[in-house]
Amino acid sequence: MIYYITAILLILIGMYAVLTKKNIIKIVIGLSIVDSGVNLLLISIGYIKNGTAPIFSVKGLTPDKMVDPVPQALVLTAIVIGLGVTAVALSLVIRLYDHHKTLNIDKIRKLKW
Amino acid sequence: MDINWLKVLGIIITPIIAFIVGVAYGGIVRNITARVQNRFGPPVVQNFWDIIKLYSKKTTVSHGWMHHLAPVFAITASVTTLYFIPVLRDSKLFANLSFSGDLIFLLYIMVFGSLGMALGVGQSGNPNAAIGVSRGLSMMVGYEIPFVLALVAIMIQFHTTSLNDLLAVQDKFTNWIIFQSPIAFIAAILAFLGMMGYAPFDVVIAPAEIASGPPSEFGGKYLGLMQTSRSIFTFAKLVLFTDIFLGGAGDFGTLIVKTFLLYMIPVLTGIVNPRFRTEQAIRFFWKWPTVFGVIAILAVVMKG
Amino acid sequence: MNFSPVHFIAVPLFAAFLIPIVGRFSKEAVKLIPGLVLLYLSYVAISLYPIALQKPIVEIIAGFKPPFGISLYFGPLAAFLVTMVMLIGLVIWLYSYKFIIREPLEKYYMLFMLVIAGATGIMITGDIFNMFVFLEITSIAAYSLTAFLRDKDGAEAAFKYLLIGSFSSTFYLLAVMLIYANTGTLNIADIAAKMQTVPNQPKIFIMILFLVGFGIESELFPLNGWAPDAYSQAPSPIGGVFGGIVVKASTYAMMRFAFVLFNFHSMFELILVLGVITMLIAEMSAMRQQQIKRMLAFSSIGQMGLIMIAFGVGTDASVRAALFQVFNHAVIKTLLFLAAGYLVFHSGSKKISALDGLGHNKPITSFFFALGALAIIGLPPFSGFWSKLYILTSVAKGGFLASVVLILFSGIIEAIYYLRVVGRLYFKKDVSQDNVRRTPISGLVAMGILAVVILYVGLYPHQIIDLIKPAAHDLVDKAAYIKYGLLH
Amino acid sequence: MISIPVLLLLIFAAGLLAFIAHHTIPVLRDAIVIIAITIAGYIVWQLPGQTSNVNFSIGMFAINWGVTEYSQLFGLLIAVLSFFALIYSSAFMANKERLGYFYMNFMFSIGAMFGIVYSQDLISLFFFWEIMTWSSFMLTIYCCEEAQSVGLKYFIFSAIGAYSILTAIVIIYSGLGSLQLANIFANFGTMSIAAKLAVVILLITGFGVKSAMMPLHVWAPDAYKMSPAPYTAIFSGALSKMGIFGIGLVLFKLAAGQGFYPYVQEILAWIGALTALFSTFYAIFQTDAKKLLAYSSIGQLGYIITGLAIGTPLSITAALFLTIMHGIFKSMLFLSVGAVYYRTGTTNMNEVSGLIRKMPYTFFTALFGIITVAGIPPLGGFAGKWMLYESLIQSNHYFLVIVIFFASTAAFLYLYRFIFSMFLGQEEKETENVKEAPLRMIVPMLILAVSTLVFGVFPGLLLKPISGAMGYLGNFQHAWETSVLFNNWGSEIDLNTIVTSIGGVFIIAWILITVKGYRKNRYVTTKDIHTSGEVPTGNENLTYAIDFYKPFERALGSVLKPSVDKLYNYTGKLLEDSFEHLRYVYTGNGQTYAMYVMGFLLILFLFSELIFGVAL
Repeated sequence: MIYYITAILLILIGMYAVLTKKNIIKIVIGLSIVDSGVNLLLISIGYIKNGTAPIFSVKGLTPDKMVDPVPQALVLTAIVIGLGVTAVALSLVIRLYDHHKTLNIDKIRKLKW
Repeated sequence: MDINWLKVLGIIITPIIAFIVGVAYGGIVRNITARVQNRFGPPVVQNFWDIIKLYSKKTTVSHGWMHHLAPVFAITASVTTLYFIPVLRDSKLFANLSFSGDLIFLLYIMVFGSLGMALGVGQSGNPNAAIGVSRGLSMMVGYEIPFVLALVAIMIQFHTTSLNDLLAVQDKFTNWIIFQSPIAFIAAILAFLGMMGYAPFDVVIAPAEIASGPPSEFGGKYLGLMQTSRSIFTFAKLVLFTDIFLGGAGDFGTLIVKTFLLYMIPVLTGIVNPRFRTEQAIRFFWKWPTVFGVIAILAVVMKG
Repeated sequence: MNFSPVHFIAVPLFAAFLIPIVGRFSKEAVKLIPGLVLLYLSYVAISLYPIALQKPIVEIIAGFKPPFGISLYFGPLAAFLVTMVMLIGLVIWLYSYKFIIREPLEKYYMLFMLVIAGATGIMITGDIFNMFVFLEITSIAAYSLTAFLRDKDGAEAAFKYLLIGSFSSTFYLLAVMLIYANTGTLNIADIAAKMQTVPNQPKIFIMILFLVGFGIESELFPLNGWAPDAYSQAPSPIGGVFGGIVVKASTYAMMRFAFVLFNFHSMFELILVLGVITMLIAEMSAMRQQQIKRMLAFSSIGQMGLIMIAFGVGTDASVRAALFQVFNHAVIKTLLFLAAGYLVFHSGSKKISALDGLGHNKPITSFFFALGALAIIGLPPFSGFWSKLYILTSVAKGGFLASVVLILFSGIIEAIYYLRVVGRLYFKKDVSQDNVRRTPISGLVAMGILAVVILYVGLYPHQIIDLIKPAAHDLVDKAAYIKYGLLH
Repeated sequence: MISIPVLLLLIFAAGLLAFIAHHTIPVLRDAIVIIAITIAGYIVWQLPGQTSNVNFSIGMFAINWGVTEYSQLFGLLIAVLSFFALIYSSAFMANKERLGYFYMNFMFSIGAMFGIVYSQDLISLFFFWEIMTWSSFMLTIYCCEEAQSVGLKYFIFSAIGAYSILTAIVIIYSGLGSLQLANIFANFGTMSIAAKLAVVILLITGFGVKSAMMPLHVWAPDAYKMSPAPYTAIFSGALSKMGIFGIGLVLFKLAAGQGFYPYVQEILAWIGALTALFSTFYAIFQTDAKKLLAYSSIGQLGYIITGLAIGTPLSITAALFLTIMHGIFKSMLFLSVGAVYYRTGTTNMNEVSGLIRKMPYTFFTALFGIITVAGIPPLGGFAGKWMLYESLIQSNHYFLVIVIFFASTAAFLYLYRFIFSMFLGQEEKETENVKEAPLRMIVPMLILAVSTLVFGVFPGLLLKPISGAMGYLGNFQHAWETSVLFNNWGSEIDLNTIVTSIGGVFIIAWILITVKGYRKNRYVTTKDIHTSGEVPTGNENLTYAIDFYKPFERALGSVLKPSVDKLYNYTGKLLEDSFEHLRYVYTGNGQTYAMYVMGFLLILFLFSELIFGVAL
């Protein structure tokens, strides 16, 4: 249960950062936090307390002791993707700073209406 | 092809009678006007001499072929109008072509001449003439409204658009339409004032102001033909009104009396009135005469 | 030859890897590779099409049978959409060939290939998490392409796109997670089969997450803040890629899930209402845009709203109409973006006011733009007319007469702003000084192909409708999807 | 080879070929279109006996083309007018630029009109309707830069009209499941009353736009003014009739027999009459000849609409007769204005005058035109007007007839002004070297002019096809003879007698006045006139043309002040401004967009019970 709560808290914290912080780096950090939260949530689904890896050749391992491997696989992928997104985001932040000389998202709104 | 000789005869003599009566009326009117204005008028036959003189004058200038045709249009309109009006009731000779047309046709053919004249005077290039035409057409829009209202009232009252049928309705004195629908008559007679062009509705020709307006560029044979047409047309209109409202006439005596009395209305009005401006005239027609016309129609509709 | 749907993903991905390497040796090769790939894939798509029409091709990856492994589902719908993507892709490549002259070329083409791979992946995958991956591939490539011009506005647009796009992927991932938690499977067909047993509450929760997640990518109001910026700041051909490929892929996903997983009546109604709102607000916003590409962007959003309305009606006929509109919009909007690209290039400014009189100076490009404008307004004998007509009749048959009126109302607005631009092209004094630069042949051919498609479909709409019918059926028929998807 | 597809293919192909020919062998261009329209005319003529309906299907819609007596009436009108207009334009448009564009759109709109009248299902009708719209739009904006805003206005109104039609089609489709005209006509009664009423109103609105029914007319004056003269002739003569065509179908094939039919009739009749009245007023004060004629056109279409709306056999006969006549005389008038424009380069009535001696044939055409418009016997307009009045009076529409008559009388004003300002009045220096228009322009005009006389004397020539059309519309019958017209109260007018008497008197008077004192008259210039004793010098401008009807304007007072046009512009601007505010939701701030997303998500979560029926 604690995992779920932590994960949701992480998501909420991240959202809070994204929605209220004006600094775009902080926003990117917020996105990362959300990402982590989601990943944690994802992996919590498959987690079983005291479980172990689902290796069928291990004797005496019953399915209720097996940790679901699928979410782990998913999370691995998701982490990689999250990394990619963060990288792109940060490179964009650099670009934005180059052009606008500011990181305040309120000031970066030339395209509107 | 068998030719209805009676019809041919009628076609030939009707315009002549109309011409004579019309011109004579013109002479009489000049006398009456003079008397009212406390002077002696010209002889009654003066108008005949005028027209004959005009015909005999040589015309050496031409303003172009439309101008040339203008009096032709005018005379065509007045004579044709006359043909389609039964001059005497129940008379085979003077029924002419009245069975081939009806009131709506008459309304339209009456415009034919004005249009032709307007075109002719237009070609002369005289600005006074153009001003006169502008005024005349504008005023026509004014008086046509009450006139048509009155006619429609009568048409729907008697369920016919044919003059002959209207005549047939007015078989005795009490059945004259002037008594059957007096309001329509009032509307029509007010419109008639405008139609005849005497004061206060004489802004079209306004001699002192725009040099007689439309006819100012006509002379000689053209003016003669125009005068002829005007006389015939006056007579035709009088007969039309007589036929519609006053029960027509069985013989020429009655016809003369009725038309003459009718003619006196605009004439006498004209003598004692100053001149309306165009918009005043139009407004006048759109006020009371139109109201009378509408009332006339409503009265008919109410009666069922 | 024995083709497999895997090629659609594998070949462009491989090409994307190859391009930077080849780029070290030859720039020409960089330009050529995407074309070859797209040509090949078009060929594959066309040769697979008849097979898919008979029976959906289910390709099993790595030997795990569904519902365990990842499988690809290449049914009539996927065939239709993939063929469309290949056609659009090919045209855009042809256009880019001379249009994209700014370095780094290899990055442009690499990202382009990634978009193609990702979008086709979304369309043919049978695995819900696999779809996430493709969604992310498409998105990341799209963010980067938005900022490709390296200018101030591009970066801004790309960042907004990324910000909102991240929400989309987060929600999607959460939804995937919830689905897995509730059904224990990731195969769409399997989920569909098991979804009935899931209680309503999580189901609605999942549905809302999907709706918002895909709504962002499908430009539904109020989730579409990123769209006008991204469209207008990306290189012109990429505008076509967005309108014709990226957005259509996520629309596909949304509809697939809506029909197969949920089938809530109220969900369709919500989509319909959102579609109407999206369409109206977008068209109204487009009315007084100063920049042509931004105007096109709003028009795109409006068209997406229209498509959503048709999907929202949810009947067989309306889905057909929606798919028809998907196709037409992809073709026409791409043509418009491509033509606008050269118009902007020639006038030297993104402003609409700078286009004055270009119709005399650049007659062919302007003609293509005008043709696209007339087509998107829905004038016969162009293709847009038929799809609009189908949408209207199906919406009315569904009983949503108010929507019909609103569609037509927004159609009038659309006509007004498009005609203003077209009018400027032809009926203003020529102000541009650009008498030297000509629109290159490749660009003209690219636009010409699309123009021909527009006219051809306009004159022979039944040909495309014959393809759409099975596609729509594929989308609507849940039972068949489960049956084929699980290889029963 | 005589069938509808061949006809359409021929016209559209000729349009394309003309476009191609213009860019390769310009000589062929005019030949192609004229030959095509000639063959098309022959095909149209032969159509009724030759073909059965053409059926095929596009997508899920069944397409059906066929000939009815009603459509044949309009088909012939289109063919004849197009033929003359194209011959005319071969001279008028010579040496103009972008002729490929011109002829292509010209042919397309002709083809589209054929398509409309021969469509037996709503889809192809709408399809061709739209082609007609945009091809005419293209020609509206053909001339110049100023035409652009005009074109836009035209297009917006057309779009409103087209979409009204489309909505109606869609309602019909959702109600009946079929778009075949025959099915719709047969089963229309089975739809719900609201749907029926909506369909009728929407269709009338849609068709009303094209026939410039007030208050949907505001596009017409400018669009007519801006399109090139040969096309204006078609625009006003044939294209506007497509609206009439549609309204006729709606009234008699759909609305007739429904509970609301009398109300629709009454309202439409009044709309028609008021259209006629107000457009006549507007026409009186125009200074541009083409705009004047455009308003006149709107007015004439108003009569036609009134006639159709009254719905008695006589009134329908009148309306259809006027439809044909209007097609003829309005083309004549527009063509003659075009001829003036061709020679003088302007259609402003204050700028040219006194052309009668320079362009006598053009004047003659215009003269016949205005006499016909005015409805003065013996030309064709009279028969139509007469039937219209009679039918109005005899169907107890007393006040309607007054309004119509008022409009019709006021029409003399603008008609006279039109012909006076351009052809009569002072001859001016600027027009000294003006010559008569070339033969290819004169001949079509004259043929049309003579035809008005023929139809004036023998309206039966037209009444024959018209009674066929009325048979199709709903078994309406009204007795007629070749040159005798009857009303419902037993009166008749014999046009033969009328024309003989008018002609006879006219010719006799003409001979008399010409023979009397005949010699070589000296022609005097228009400066040589009686001006109250003053002799005008050559430099004085004596033309009385500007503010020709000032007194009348004063008499009307403020009747003309309120302008629908301004109202539309104002509404349009208001709407656009409100759109402007709406788009401020796109603030440009990425974070705001993110908040929208989260807000939307939250709303869905919070109100899920409301939206999805399941609480979370």
